[in-house]
Amino acid sequence: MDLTLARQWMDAFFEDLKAHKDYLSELDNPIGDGDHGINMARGATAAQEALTQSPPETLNGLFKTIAMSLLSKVGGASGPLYGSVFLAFAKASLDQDTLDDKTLSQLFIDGKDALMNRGKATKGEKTMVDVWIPFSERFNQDPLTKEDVDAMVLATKPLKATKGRAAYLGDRSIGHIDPGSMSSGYLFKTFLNVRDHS
Amino acid sequence: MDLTLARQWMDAFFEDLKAHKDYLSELDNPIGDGDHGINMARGATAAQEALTQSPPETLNGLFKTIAMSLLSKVGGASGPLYGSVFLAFAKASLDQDTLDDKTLSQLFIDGKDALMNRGKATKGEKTMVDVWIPFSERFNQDPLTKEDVDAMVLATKPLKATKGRAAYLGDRSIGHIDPGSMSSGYLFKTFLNVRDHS
Amino acid sequence: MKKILNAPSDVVEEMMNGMAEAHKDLVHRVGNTRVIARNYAGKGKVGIISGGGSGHEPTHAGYVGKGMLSAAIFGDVFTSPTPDQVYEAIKAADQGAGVFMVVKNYTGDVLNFEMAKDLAEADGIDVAYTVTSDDVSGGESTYSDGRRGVAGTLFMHKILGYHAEHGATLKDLKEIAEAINPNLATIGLALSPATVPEQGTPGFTLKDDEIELGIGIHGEPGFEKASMMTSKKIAAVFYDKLNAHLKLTGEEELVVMVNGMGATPLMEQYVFVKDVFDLLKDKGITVAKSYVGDYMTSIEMAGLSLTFFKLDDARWLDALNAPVETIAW
Amino acid sequence: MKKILNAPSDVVEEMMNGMAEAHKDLVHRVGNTRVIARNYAGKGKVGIISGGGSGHEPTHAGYVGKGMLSAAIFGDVFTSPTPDQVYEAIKAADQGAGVFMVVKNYTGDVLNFEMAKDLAEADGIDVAYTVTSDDVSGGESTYSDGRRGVAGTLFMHKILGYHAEHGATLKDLKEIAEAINPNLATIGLALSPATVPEQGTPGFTLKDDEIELGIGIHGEPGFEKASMMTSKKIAAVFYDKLNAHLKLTGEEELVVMVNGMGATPLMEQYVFVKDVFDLLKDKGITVAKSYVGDYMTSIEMAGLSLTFFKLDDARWLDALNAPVETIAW
Ligand SMILES: Nc1ncnc2c1ncn2[C@@H]1O[C@H](COP(=O)(O)OP(=O)(O)O)[C@@H](O)[C@H]1O
Ligand SMILES: Nc1ncnc2c1ncn2[C@@H]1O[C@H](COP(=O)(O)OP(=O)(O)O)[C@@H](O)[C@H]1O
Ligand SMILES: [Mg+2]
Ligand SMILES: [Mg+2]
Ligand SMILES: [Mg+2]
Ligand SMILES: [Mg+2]
Repeated sequence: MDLTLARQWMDAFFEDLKAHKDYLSELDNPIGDGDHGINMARGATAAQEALTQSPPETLNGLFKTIAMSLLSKVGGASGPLYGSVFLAFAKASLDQDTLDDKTLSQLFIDGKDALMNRGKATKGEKTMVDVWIPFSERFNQDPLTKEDVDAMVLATKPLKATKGRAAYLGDRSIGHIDPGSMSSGYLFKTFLNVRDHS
Repeated sequence: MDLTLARQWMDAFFEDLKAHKDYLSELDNPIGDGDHGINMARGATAAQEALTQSPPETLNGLFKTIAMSLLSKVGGASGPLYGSVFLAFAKASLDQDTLDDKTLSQLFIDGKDALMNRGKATKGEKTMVDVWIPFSERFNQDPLTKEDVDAMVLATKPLKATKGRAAYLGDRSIGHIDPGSMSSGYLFKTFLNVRDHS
Repeated sequence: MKKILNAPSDVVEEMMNGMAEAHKDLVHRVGNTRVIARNYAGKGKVGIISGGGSGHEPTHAGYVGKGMLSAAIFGDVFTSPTPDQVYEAIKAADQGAGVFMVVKNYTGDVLNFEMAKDLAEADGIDVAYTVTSDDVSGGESTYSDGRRGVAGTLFMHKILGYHAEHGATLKDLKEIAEAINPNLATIGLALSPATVPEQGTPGFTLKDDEIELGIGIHGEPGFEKASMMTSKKIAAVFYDKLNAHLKLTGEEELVVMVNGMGATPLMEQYVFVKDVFDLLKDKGITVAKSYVGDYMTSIEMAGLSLTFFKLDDARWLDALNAPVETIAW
Repeated sequence: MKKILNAPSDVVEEMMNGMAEAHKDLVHRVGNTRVIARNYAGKGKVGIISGGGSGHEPTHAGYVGKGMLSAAIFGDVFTSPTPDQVYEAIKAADQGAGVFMVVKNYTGDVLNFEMAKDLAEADGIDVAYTVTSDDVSGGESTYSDGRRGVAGTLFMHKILGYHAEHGATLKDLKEIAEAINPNLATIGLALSPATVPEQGTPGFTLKDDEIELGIGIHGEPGFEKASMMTSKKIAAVFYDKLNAHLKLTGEEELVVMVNGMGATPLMEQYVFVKDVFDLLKDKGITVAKSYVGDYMTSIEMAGLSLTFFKLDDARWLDALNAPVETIAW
């Protein structure tokens, strides 16, 4: 995956976030504060603007611009979390012109680690960590499909939240899909899509 | 009309006020603040309590007790207005054991004058003055009926208010019955009733 | 009706007791009366009292304290207090120099306060009063009852309280009050109604996109129902109404108050005041001081009012700036 | 959605500008940032900052001023501020002795403030912080995210602000903060929801006779939906929850805060505080000081919260009693 393709991936991700703005917020309503879609869409718009204004010339530059846009525009929990993920992406792609499968695998692992480092959440706490762990772990093994990603996202539904806003609900958080996992799902699915159609 | 009969009149008036509490407030809603029934019912209850606690032995005492109860319990515009009316009634019945037609006529005229003195309203300003003037003026001439009183009350409907809360509405006060005129109507009708059935 | 209450008929009693106990360092309830008075006596000085129906909190008791009101009377919700209770406040406030009453222009208030004055004077206490009528929603009504006393009244409390504290006589206060009143202008609007606890249902209704312009603090209808409009547009409509009364030339200094009616968040009040400032700047008018917040409410009505106070006398600003010891100023 | 606004997306900007202009004697907006800072610098003293999502006005900017906060950061409505903006506040607040951050326990707030701390430290500014978690609606959660920071946080602002003004170091402030936090307990309820302007629809719904107990200041669901109950009953339920956390023996002195959520009138808040006082009196507990009003709101949500602050250290009361120069304390 080269810069052009990575840029396509990111654009597809941002378009997805904007298209599903209301849906993501709706997911955040029953177990959070109903703003995840607004937050992510705001970040997406800001990132797209930044990328248009000064188009990055390296993969590192691409991910760093996105990280800074998300950090300064998203707010909420997801801002610093996605910001940290993309900072890790930037680091993993430093001095790389294209990302081969091994680098890509490392990129997702580094993203997951950055996420867990920043948010201190572990597996099963009903956060986006619960899609990042299986995705990054299985990336190298199976040929992952969009259906696999959907299943990972759906698997957050029965979990009881113990991190993030949803934790205030205790047992009442059970039975709802985690909104951050859904938005991360868009990241993974747009990735698979761009990779498979290129 | 002796003390017993006057007491019957007053009790009938108070019962009417309590029975029509919601209706009087509803009348006050579109052109006032919706509390005329509450105010008058509160005063009625207080007056009845005061009369039970120390039953007055003179007509003067009856009206004075009522005046003080209304003054201290009704609040709003109608409190001091009705209070002044009953103070005037008390004055007009001083040293009287019974009220003959002439004294009764004077009593209503004095009541009207006290009302106009306190409230500074004149004819046609859509206040209870607009039923007190015709009632006290016609009392000596025609044999007044309850239908006459109803007509006087209804005649406040087309008026435009220039006194009291309803004045804030200007033209929008037109087309609504004045609540204070309705409660005064009860006073007059219970009077006619008690007089005609004794 | 969903309210945090016990018996609706006890609401004023319970509120008064809560207020007196929560702020016992500043105020106390006078026996079993409907009066809350300040702990600071102000010996030898004129007492200033005000009051009216309950439901406008923090008005009036929130402004009782050194430098402002001596005592406040609580009527039932949205109902004028009775003369005997006003008289209790007069007695509590009198420190030998008489008592000045600030009455808002409602027939009920005026009549009940006047009767209390009669009672007090019969007992040898000097009483004077002023009637505020800052609401301009009725336009230039020729009949006296057409203009209500609303949020602008609070500047009257503050300035008279300052002067009383500094030794003004009843006569001085009457003069100051009469100079202030024509320089006050207020206009309000409602987005949603208030419910009097004892009534249980809202005093009026508005459609989803409808607002009422010129509403009173008891839900009295205003001059016009309109479709919801932007804050900027409301500021422009209000400016015109206030200007029609104050006839601003652009030379003057104003004190501005945006007053929340109860349910309208500060967020909206600050958005609105910014639009007012921008408009005034365009006209070249200076804002000497401004107030934003829930000063004189209408229970849980949503909406706000805008008051312009034209500073015809520079000393008024000093009086406004002086510190007070109250619950809510 | 019926609100007094221009474009919903501009609400925070416009509110900030309105606030800064209305209170320009006390505060100013820092350039185009999302920061409002006090005019008084406090040279050589530690700066105290706080912030979070907007929609809780007068929190946080209402508490910026001498003796309390140095600066406040405005996130979008109900959304944590971003690290770059928190960093702007740190820079504005730093007067050479470092900056102490008061963060409410929300994942988003904690993460964004921590990132800002990283940024500031990289530039050589010393930063320390505390995370308040006074909400006890989740019971004794074992996981750290279970307890939110809510209205009790304001006592933290006040006491730390006092000590910073009197020369406390970052280390001192951290110690004081850690001593205070376990003595704060808050529980809230909602009668009706709030609407985030950019969302346009209420964050939750409640039936006509339904209330939500244990709700958060962003409309996060509480521990139980219940039928409407009397003020006395609510006081009893809340007392039990707060007591379960504070384990009151009857010997202690408390500071009590009844905090209106936005649309609940003072009338109801004072009725409720009286019921709380009566309960505490029964238990023999002394109330050293009390606060009633809209201190930390949730836009136009109806409801209130009750905070008990156990005075383990008598100096805390002195710090609370000290005067400040802020918009809203
Ligand atoms: N500690 C954490 N670690 C990882 N992800 C988290 C953590 N806390 C929250 N999240 C994610 O953030 C999402 C919520 O993001 P968002 O709604 O934008 O922020 P906020 O909760 O501040 O409103 C959750 O659905 C969850 O996936
Ligand atoms: N100046 C006045 N003179 C005579 N009657 C008046 C005057 N002002 C008001 N009223 C009467 O008082 C009635 C309203 O009483 P009420 O609702 O109890 O008081 P408030 O207007 O203070 O709420 C009106 O319907 C009118 O008949
Ligand atoms: Mg959220
Ligand atoms: Mg009325
Ligand atoms: Mg009334
Ligand atoms: Mg959020």
